[in-house]
Amino acid sequence: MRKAGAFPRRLLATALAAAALLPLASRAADSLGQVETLPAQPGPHWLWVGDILLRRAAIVDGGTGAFLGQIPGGVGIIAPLRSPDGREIYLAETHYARGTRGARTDLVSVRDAVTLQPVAEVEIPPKRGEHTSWVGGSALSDDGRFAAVANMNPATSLSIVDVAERRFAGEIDTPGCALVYAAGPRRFLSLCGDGTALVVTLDERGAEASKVRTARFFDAQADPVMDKPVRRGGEWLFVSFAGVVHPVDVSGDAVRFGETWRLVADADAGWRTGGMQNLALHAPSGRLYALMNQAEQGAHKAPGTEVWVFDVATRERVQRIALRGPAAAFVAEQAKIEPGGALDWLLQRALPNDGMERIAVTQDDAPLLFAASGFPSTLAVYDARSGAHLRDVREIGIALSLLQLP
Amino acid sequence: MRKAGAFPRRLLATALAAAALLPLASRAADSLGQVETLPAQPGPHWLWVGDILLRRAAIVDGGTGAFLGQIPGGVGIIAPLRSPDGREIYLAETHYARGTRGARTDLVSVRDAVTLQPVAEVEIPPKRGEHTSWVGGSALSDDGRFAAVANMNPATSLSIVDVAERRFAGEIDTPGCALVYAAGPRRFLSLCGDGTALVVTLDERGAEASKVRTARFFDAQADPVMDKPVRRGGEWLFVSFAGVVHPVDVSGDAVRFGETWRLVADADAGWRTGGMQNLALHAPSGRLYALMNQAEQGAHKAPGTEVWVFDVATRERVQRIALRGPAAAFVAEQAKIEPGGALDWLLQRALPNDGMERIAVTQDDAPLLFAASGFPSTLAVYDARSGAHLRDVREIGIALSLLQLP
Amino acid sequence: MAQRNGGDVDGWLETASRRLARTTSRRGFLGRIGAALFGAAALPLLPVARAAAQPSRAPSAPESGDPASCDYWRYCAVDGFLSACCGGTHTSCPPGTQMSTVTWIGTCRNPVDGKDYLISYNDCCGSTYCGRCFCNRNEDDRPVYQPGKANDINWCMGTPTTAYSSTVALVLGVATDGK
Amino acid sequence: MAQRNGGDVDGWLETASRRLARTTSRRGFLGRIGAALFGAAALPLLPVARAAAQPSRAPSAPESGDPASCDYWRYCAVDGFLSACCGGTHTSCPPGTQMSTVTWIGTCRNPVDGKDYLISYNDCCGSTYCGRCFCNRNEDDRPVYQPGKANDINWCMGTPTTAYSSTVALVLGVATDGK
Repeated sequence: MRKAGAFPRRLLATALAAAALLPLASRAADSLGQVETLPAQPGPHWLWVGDILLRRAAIVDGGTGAFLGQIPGGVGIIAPLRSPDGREIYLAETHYARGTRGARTDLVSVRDAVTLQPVAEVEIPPKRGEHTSWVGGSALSDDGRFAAVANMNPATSLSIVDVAERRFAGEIDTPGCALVYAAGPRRFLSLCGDGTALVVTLDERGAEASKVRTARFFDAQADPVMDKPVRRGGEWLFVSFAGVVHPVDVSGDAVRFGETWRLVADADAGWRTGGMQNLALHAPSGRLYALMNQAEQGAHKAPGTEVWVFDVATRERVQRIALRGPAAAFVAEQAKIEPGGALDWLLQRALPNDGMERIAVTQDDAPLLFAASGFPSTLAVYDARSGAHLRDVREIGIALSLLQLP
Repeated sequence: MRKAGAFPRRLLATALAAAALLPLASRAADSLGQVETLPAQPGPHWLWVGDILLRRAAIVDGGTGAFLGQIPGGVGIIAPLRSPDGREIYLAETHYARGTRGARTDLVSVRDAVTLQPVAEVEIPPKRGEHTSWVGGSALSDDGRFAAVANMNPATSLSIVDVAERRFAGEIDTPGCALVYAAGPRRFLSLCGDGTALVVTLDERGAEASKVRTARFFDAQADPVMDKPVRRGGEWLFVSFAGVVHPVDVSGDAVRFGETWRLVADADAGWRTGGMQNLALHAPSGRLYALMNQAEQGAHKAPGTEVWVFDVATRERVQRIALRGPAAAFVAEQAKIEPGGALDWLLQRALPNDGMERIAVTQDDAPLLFAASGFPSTLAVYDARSGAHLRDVREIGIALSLLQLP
Repeated sequence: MAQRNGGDVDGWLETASRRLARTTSRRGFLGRIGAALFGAAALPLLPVARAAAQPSRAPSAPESGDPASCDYWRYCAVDGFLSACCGGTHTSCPPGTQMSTVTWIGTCRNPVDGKDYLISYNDCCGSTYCGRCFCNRNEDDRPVYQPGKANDINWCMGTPTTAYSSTVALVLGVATDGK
Repeated sequence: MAQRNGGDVDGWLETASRRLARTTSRRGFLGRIGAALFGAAALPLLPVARAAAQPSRAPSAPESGDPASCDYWRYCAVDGFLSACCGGTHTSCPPGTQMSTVTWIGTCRNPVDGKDYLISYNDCCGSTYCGRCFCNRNEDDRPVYQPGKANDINWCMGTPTTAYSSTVALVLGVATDGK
């Protein structure tokens, strides 16, 4: 296809002949230096996809499978937060001056959501915690004013950043409690080892206005709740190791605990909710999606082979979605076998289904269900209503982590 | 196997009960805080193995397949240099304050070769070049006093570090020339685009004592030499795209060019030397190992399916070693199939052999030949004399790069 | 391109591909990076035990098994790359790392004497991921808000940096409590 | 475990496994990271062309083909992840990156008009590896000491950082020289 080398060789024979290029280059057809931007608001089917080894969060459009861009992170958790107006992205980052050694800097960076370029950063105490699920590592207050970063070194605290003023607002100790979830305009919630929650309210400057331990709402010894809840408006839903749903209402002045209910009926004995990110919720319809497995040990972490769909209002299971296996998806990707064909069908039968580790659901009227596996890194897209498999997003990364709506 | 939870649950019931552990811990059997060290001198079969994504150079013992340790690097080339007395390891590193953005720092770090712990660092200008092969990015003068780092931004120069005094000694411009190879007690050699070499000699303080362009020793247009030479004592051997060996003698005051000879006889038409690191040399026996392929285009980079062994003295090919394919080795590793068995034999037949990208040879009397592929990451070990396949080193990395003797 | 259904494939290739798929997805190299990056097990709320402050006195436990295998008895609650595969041993960290001073404790039954031992899973820190012999046994693992038992936490604390490399499993002593 | 030799395996599975192996080793995801991390092609000795200083005037070349495929005509000397698969296009970088101002030039024949065009392979910099659509076409690639033609060099120069993400292929104009 290419005409070999007469041009460059002649040029090379003329030492330092860069100037000779200019007459040619003056005929340039394509503009130089162009860089894409994103729409002002995220699309209905967008998803952030984290990657531990590539150290990034990528934006993918589940509706098309397109890869739209990425933001790099540092060491540890990479979990972007978006401002309520959609214009900015906040990211807690940790960096060492020499990669794995040297001075440590923790910060919350601010990026323009349209250009994905960094526009500001706010340094915070170098105490940020790191855990595998990447859920609950940071949160933005509902009014969009303050970001909270969960510290653990191993003492636990929150670093508060005033994102509007680009200012570190202070550190709030959270002894015995860890992680952080948004719980009101200026309020955050942490989970505590004794089965309570800690409710931290900020004042106008982001300092601690109050810090209240709730009553115990779960049995921390017999059946603790998993640390990967989902939120619907003013209500968080936590699910316990045994599959009990614990609603936590953060809409009022006082945090209230709703009536618990069970995901797993007696007839479903042997099934458990599990995985690194095992819940998703479609707020408009009130459908709760739970990743389910039949593992004999460590079920709360085991990957899931099915997603069970519940109507939060009726507490009834309304659907079971069988997930395609990650190994077959990975092989199909590598061999460029399209889903739906005979070879794909054979792969799904021939290869074991080890289950998926994470799920997410978009919030539009035609919602998509995402299911991801870290290793091999696969991202499958389903119709969240029918459960039909729509596509696998190819070449999505090396070591997938957090799925997060933008 | 494990007795479940009575102990921890009871402890948990006693809040903040860490102190309760001490009576138990006082029976501790294993010492705490122990960290291994390496022998004072490298073993005869050791190899550094670089990894682009894990950002490290790992030490592997090819004789046993053991993984002995690793040193982390920064962005770009990771190519450790060892002091002549064996006691220290020097590594040129590049770091950005924010991972992929922020202030850039280039440095030469000094590590203790026994503990692998960093003991010093010398900052250099933030100009270090980056290229894929990782060969020729830095060099240590033969007397062990000065490290030279090849810069390209895109102007080319050398940063000189006095490793004894832990001091940046200065920068020496190398216009029109790039990369760096050791060429005497206080001398380095760079290759130039016009077919010459640049010989840089340092004074006692590491400043430029002289800088001399040699005569043209290869035709830079018609048949350039590849930038991945090997050294035997005072002689470097460069091989051209067409397989012509260009000996460069750096043992005397003046650099001299030896008589050229061919690796590929007319009868071997279609074979070329190629790959990211395509030469190795066993100095005691004077055997040159060349990675060979039959690619139709880009042969100088194409992976090799054979290693041809030449006697440098007689210039005769004395052996051909057929390399096992990386795909089969990768599958065998993943499926835990041992080399030599029936399944392994079948895999080698069933899967295509895409060739290996890099080779290295140890310098002892029972030398090993290493052959590596970056993707999938596989490292095979052969008897360098018989050509017999000895083992594959399992789980060696994600994205293998430079192979280097310690 | 597909002429036969899955039931007809040759036994050996199916076996190999199943093994490949299984090991690739869970135990293969990629699986060993970060499926859970770190380790953990027993212990109470904060403050967690500071292992480095604890004395070493008693004779070691009687041993059997392969410390480079996930099945080794001490690894009943490990979650990470085995130091024994990374240039260290099951009780010592690889060269160039530092052993974490904060740790989490598991209780594992020794098959040789049938006794339960307290095991301290100390992380080896300050280098990059080792990437070899990833083991994850989640028995009795708890959420992150119960940190002393949460094996999802990066326990490279008390070390110069939090960069995680691999994990050791030290016998602290016989678990005499509550059995 | 092996009952048959390699020649007896079922056609479809052999085909699939060969395709798997081939793509895994050269074109699969891992293969797209760093087999050669960067790109390059034509041009003389230093100083290399500073693309950002060059004007944009002529009409674009007539087009056919898929800019997200390695076979696309402009990619005759590309070496890197295609920007078109990474949130950009074949002529624009993905959001959050910067286009390098120093570049290397290739000469590719356009199948539509049969003419040779000068192609500028500018890297998109300042982010992590994109990791998608790795393409490496080494025709007329030269050693690093001939940097204007060396596709092994990280050409993220003149940008705030040298972190490489992906690569575009800009038409500079018709190659009228020496043909």
